[in-house]
Amino acid sequence: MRLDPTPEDEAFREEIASWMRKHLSGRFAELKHRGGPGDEEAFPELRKEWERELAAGDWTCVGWPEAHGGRALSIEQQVIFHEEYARAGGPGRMGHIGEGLIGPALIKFGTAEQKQRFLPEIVAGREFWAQGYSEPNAGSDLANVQTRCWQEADGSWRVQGQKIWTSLAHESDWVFVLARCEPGSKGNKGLAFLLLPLDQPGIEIRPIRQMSGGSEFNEVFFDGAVAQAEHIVGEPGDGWKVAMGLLEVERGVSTLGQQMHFAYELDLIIAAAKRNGRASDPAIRTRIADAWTGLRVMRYNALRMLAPSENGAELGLKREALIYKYYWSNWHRDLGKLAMDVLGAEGDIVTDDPAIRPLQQMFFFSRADTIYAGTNEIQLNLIAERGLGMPREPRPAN
Amino acid sequence: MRLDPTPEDEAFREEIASWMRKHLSGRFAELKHRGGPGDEEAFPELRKEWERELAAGDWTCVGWPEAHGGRALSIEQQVIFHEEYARAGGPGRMGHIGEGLIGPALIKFGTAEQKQRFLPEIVAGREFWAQGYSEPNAGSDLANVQTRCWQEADGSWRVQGQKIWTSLAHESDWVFVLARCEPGSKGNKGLAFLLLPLDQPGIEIRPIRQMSGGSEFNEVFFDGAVAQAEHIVGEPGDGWKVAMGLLEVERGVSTLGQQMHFAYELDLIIAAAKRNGRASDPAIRTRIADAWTGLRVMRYNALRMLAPSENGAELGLKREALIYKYYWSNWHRDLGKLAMDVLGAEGDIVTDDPAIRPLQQMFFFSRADTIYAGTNEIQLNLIAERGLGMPREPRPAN
Amino acid sequence: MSFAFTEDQVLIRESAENFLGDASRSDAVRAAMETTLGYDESLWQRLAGELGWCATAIAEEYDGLGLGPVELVLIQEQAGRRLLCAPFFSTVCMAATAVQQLGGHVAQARFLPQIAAGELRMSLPMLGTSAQWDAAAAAVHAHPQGDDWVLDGGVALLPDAAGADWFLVCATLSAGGRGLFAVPAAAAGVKLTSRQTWDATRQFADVQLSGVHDAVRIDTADSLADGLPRCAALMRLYLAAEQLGAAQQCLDLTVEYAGGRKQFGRVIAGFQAVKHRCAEMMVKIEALRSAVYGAAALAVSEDGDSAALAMECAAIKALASDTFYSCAQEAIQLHGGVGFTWEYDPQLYFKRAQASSHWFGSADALRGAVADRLLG
Amino acid sequence: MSFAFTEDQVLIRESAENFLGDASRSDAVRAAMETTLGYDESLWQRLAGELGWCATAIAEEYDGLGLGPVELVLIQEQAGRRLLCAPFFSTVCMAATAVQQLGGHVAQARFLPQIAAGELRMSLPMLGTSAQWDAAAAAVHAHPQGDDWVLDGGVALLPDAAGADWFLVCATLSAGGRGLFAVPAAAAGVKLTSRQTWDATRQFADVQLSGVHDAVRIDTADSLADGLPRCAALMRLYLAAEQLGAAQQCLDLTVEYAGGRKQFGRVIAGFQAVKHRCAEMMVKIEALRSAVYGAAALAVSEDGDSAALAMECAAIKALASDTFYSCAQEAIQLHGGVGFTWEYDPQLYFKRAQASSHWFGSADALRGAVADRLLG
Repeated sequence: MRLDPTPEDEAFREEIASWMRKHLSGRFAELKHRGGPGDEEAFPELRKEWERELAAGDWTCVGWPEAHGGRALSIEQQVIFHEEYARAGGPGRMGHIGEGLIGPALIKFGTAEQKQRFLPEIVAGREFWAQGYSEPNAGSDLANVQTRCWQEADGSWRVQGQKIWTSLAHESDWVFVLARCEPGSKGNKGLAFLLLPLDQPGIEIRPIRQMSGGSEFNEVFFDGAVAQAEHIVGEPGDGWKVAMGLLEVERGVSTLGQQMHFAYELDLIIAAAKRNGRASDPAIRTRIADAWTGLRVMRYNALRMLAPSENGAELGLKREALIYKYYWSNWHRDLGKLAMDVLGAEGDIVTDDPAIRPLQQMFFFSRADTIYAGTNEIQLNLIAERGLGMPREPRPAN
Repeated sequence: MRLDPTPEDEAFREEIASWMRKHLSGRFAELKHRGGPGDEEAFPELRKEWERELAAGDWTCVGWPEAHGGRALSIEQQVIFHEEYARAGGPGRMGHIGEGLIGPALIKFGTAEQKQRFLPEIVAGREFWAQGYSEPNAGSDLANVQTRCWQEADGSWRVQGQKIWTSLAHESDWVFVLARCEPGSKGNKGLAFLLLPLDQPGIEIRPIRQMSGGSEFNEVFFDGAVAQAEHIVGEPGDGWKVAMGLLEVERGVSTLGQQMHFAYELDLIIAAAKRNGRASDPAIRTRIADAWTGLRVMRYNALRMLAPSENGAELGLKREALIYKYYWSNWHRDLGKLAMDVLGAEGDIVTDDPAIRPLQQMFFFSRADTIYAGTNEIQLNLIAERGLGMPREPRPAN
Repeated sequence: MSFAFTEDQVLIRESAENFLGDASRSDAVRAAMETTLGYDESLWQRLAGELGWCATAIAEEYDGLGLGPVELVLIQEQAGRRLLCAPFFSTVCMAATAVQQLGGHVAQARFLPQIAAGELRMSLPMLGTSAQWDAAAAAVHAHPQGDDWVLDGGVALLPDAAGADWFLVCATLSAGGRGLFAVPAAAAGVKLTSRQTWDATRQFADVQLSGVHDAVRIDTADSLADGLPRCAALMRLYLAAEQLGAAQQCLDLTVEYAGGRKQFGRVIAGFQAVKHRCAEMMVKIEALRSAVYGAAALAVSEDGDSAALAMECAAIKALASDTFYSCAQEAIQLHGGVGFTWEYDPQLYFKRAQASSHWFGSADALRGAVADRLLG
Repeated sequence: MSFAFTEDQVLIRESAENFLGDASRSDAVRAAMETTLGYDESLWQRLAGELGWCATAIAEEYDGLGLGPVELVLIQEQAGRRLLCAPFFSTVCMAATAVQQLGGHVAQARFLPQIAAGELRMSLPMLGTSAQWDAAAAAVHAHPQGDDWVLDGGVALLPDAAGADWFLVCATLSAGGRGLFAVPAAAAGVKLTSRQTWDATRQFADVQLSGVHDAVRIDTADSLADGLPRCAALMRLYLAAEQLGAAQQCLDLTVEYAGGRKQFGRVIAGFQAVKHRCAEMMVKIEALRSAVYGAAALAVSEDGDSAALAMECAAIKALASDTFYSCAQEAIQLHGGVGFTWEYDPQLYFKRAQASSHWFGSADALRGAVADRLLG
């Protein structure tokens, strides 16, 4: 067990840092620290250009195999990449669903043709993806998919139904969808995993207005929307397997970058507290100390998660991985409240002040952190059942 | 709605206060603030004498009807009595199970002969009672009574089984027991409510050692123990009804006295904090302020509970009554932790110092507060189901 | 001693409950939020005029109903539950209280009958700690000119200021000391700047005073210093009552939603974790309710110890802020995905919870004040 | 950078786990608690002798194994899990650390090989904040007499003092400044008074020094001031590891009990509220585990910034105290009635949790130190 970097690691760290200094400047400078969760609507076009800037520097899909256009970076190097990207204020990645979710799924489950068709566009920052999992009546109950699909005579697929909480659908080119291909099937059986272009008559996107006023989530309505015959990933009926493999990947190295952004937010809070005098309030001091401690916990927890397991357990079953989502989301929600309590009355007023506005957005958007991607309640069930071997929730027979 | 006392109330308050000043002195002085929960083993004989002192002053069973030897005090006056008794440091009442539980049950459900036999002894402080409800496998599940009873040819009852968490069994003369009189019956059906003298061959009392070292609870083993034919309360099979009427009474005016004792404990904590300098620690200050606020909440909540309900709802279904046990027990458990954190290392050392020892006992014994008489978990179920109309817990079919 | 409400008090509560349950539903609140005034003028006219709520706690000698904190608390609880958009809190709970507690008889006779009649709207900033009062007074200077006072300076964050007829302003006197002044909104030299807030159910503006001549001084002798503890106590109590009602609505919305929403084939209200968390909300809310009612009763008791009342109301405002916030947070959480959407109501309560958490002092500051009394 | 344990580290952990799981079961702990010494001498001999645990973190030049904080943390985690009664913490985690970090080479050469060999037991008080160090130093005075130092004063609450061969004492020098002294327990003028504590798994005594001549000064030049941040950091880390293991055992006991106990016809482990509370314990414990392992790795990194390590270990000790206490409290609660009996084990952990909460500084004080670094 060691934290000291190798000389190669240090050189690599400096390489990214210096690339970021050079390129996240000029017209891209206004993207610094922008576009993360809660701010995804910021500068969409410029952020797409930024994706191409990254691609030109070979900084997209850095963990992918070289055969698919990636850099095949080691876990350690990916950690360094994400940390330095975020430390430099690198903007929220428009390409992250392509790079982090559908790309890896295609590499694992896709056909040679699918790989050839889609991966280069993702690597190049030319095509952007949205995900279609959740449905209005299947919030935490992800497997309760009502959206249907069926195959036409020409082999193409049609999709009918509704997805919800689809981020950036209006800024994306493609969507992947989990739909029921076997009528009458239940739960995670009988599902298909389909790829659809968003710009087609059978798809309508309606933004969902959030409490903060923004609308980075959408409802997506499918009314006979078409997926080409060759755009099913895996076999019909295997959709759940593809989707779950992909969720697993979500808990990856990018968490280290997320933590750097959290640290940036805490810095903003500390600066605000020093500015308005609340840095001398004992209760605020204690909460800031706790928030800092949480950052240390998250960093070490993520490093633990990413280390090879002693007993070969898969990532998702490692104890530190089971708790991670619950820990960070509740920590972040508390950070939002801390930010507002530090700002006091100043925080109540709508403003564009870059020292305040990001904290306000964080306060509101962090409400979603403990809800999306498995609510607190679902997380605690999973931890108790998988981590502690306690009895599963009774589920009424279908 | 008014808090101002009437002149009669004030005179009554002064009457008790002055009686207590005069009588809780001399040989009784060492009983001040002693004998409450967590300290019930203190001075049992002297506290029995104190019961007779109270009786001589007509201060036992003050809420009972005059016909049964009580004073028929109004609710307001009972509140005043309990407050002044506790404010004066009146010791934990050896007679409280007789006066507060079995006496009222006999008044409501007992035969004329039972009343005549038992009530005067309770009023006079000559006979003391223990309760036998809980069983090792029926902690929160009170109705899961395994103790059996059957009637002999001579009409007497025999009891076989085990009760647990029986306070002061070794200091009591009688015990009331809920036992299953209909073999094969389940839950709250088929139970009998019996009165047994404790000093008989069929009864063995074994103390349960608590974490603090004391043993105020006991296990009571019944091996063919005898209750006389005329010592069943209500009909065979009606035991649950008698027992539940009696639990209801537990949430009564005596809570106001309990609160006075809590206030005394907070005073000890404040004095300790001033003595050792922790009164200047901001976190301790906040917690002391919160504890004080909780005392105000409890006082007003109890007064609300005791006021006539607008819609005639019975006491146990009033919202403020539903939350009361959960509130006070968790408040008190927190107070125990606060006491120890104020004391610091001093609190870790076993001592007889009257400024410290009561706080240590309170710290340990308050662990039981959130467990006995309905654990936190049972309380929250009741609040959700009765207070909020949420679905009842599923119960496997028997 | 009795903790039961009188029949009249029950009637007042039920009347407020029925009226606001109809007139201040979510759609009405959302419409009012979008207006410049911040509330619906006709709704205000109804409750100030027909219903006579403004007269509740004003003495009969000033044409009020001569009722008191208990009745006003019952109305406030319903107002909070429905997030009533109206200058009721600023005018009746704050300004009338300030005039009654801090003003001389002349000022009381001048303003209270008009407030009671619902004909006058008045606003003042929501100051909590004495440090905030000091800072507010330091920001406005008053100097005498003939029989008039001339005021210069700025007052930040006055609630419902857009429709107010008068502002109450604490100012530093050129001769030293401080005074409380009523300033007509229409006076020359008064400039209003509205401040957009995330919680739009109660709107704020800053006021700039430049050589304003028409200010009326309303305090006399030591009335400002003498009256402040009870004045601050009552304002906090009225706000706590509002927060209580709002917290209750968070729970009610949640229980209702959980009773209808199915996941994994069951209504989520049947999950023990959901039940227990709703039960914990109820524990906090009922504890707060007992405290609010008790403090209201204490405020009308003959005991009259304003320091004790101030301590109690400081504690209760802290409790109310924490309770409201935690219930609003839980309401969002237990609504799941829809909880943080604009369309569902929890967000309205959540924003109000955060904003109100520091009106009249943060919970930390108020607990500090309680600790000061207990520990020196 | 790698967060995986080496094979040797895994072996050390498993060896500690297996040995203590057998030798320090509840009945052994309960028996040791009743002894005057506070631990079982033969158990101590085995782990100090055969198993060589005392040598773990001592440098090879002093006959140690030359391992470090990571290995000691792994042993401590198991020791805490089993509430090991032994002078291991006082001698190895505290005294050896103090001699290494605060002492000169002469003192190190004199004491470390004996500690490594398990032949010497040494105790010092569990001081946290610098105010506590100041108070401790002020209570003992040292003046030179020829080549000797003569010590007078009192030292409170030394752990495992009954069997200790030496005490480490911080004293005020008659010429000003302070020094660290090793005092033989057998020296003339040393008087031990044992203090009975509620947590009997680690026992304490006060030591009175009256004209003690045989003290050995172990610090040199600025070694005391220079070494203190890292010394305090490591002691806190080792204690946090112990608290981590103990918290884990609280969870394990609870999950096991809940899996066997039936109420209302179901095992209580199946109730969602019980599951969620156990899950929350696991979240806290794994968070703490990550922090403890990370800080141990930081302690052996070449970075060597002792102020950063001190800040991190202060934060982690606060986290460990809170985590352990809340897990012990939940263990009692979820055991129901038997949870607060002497017979069941949760009470042992609960008492240790409270006692250890202020060893080396309370959580509040430690968070204050972290805040000082962040906010000035």
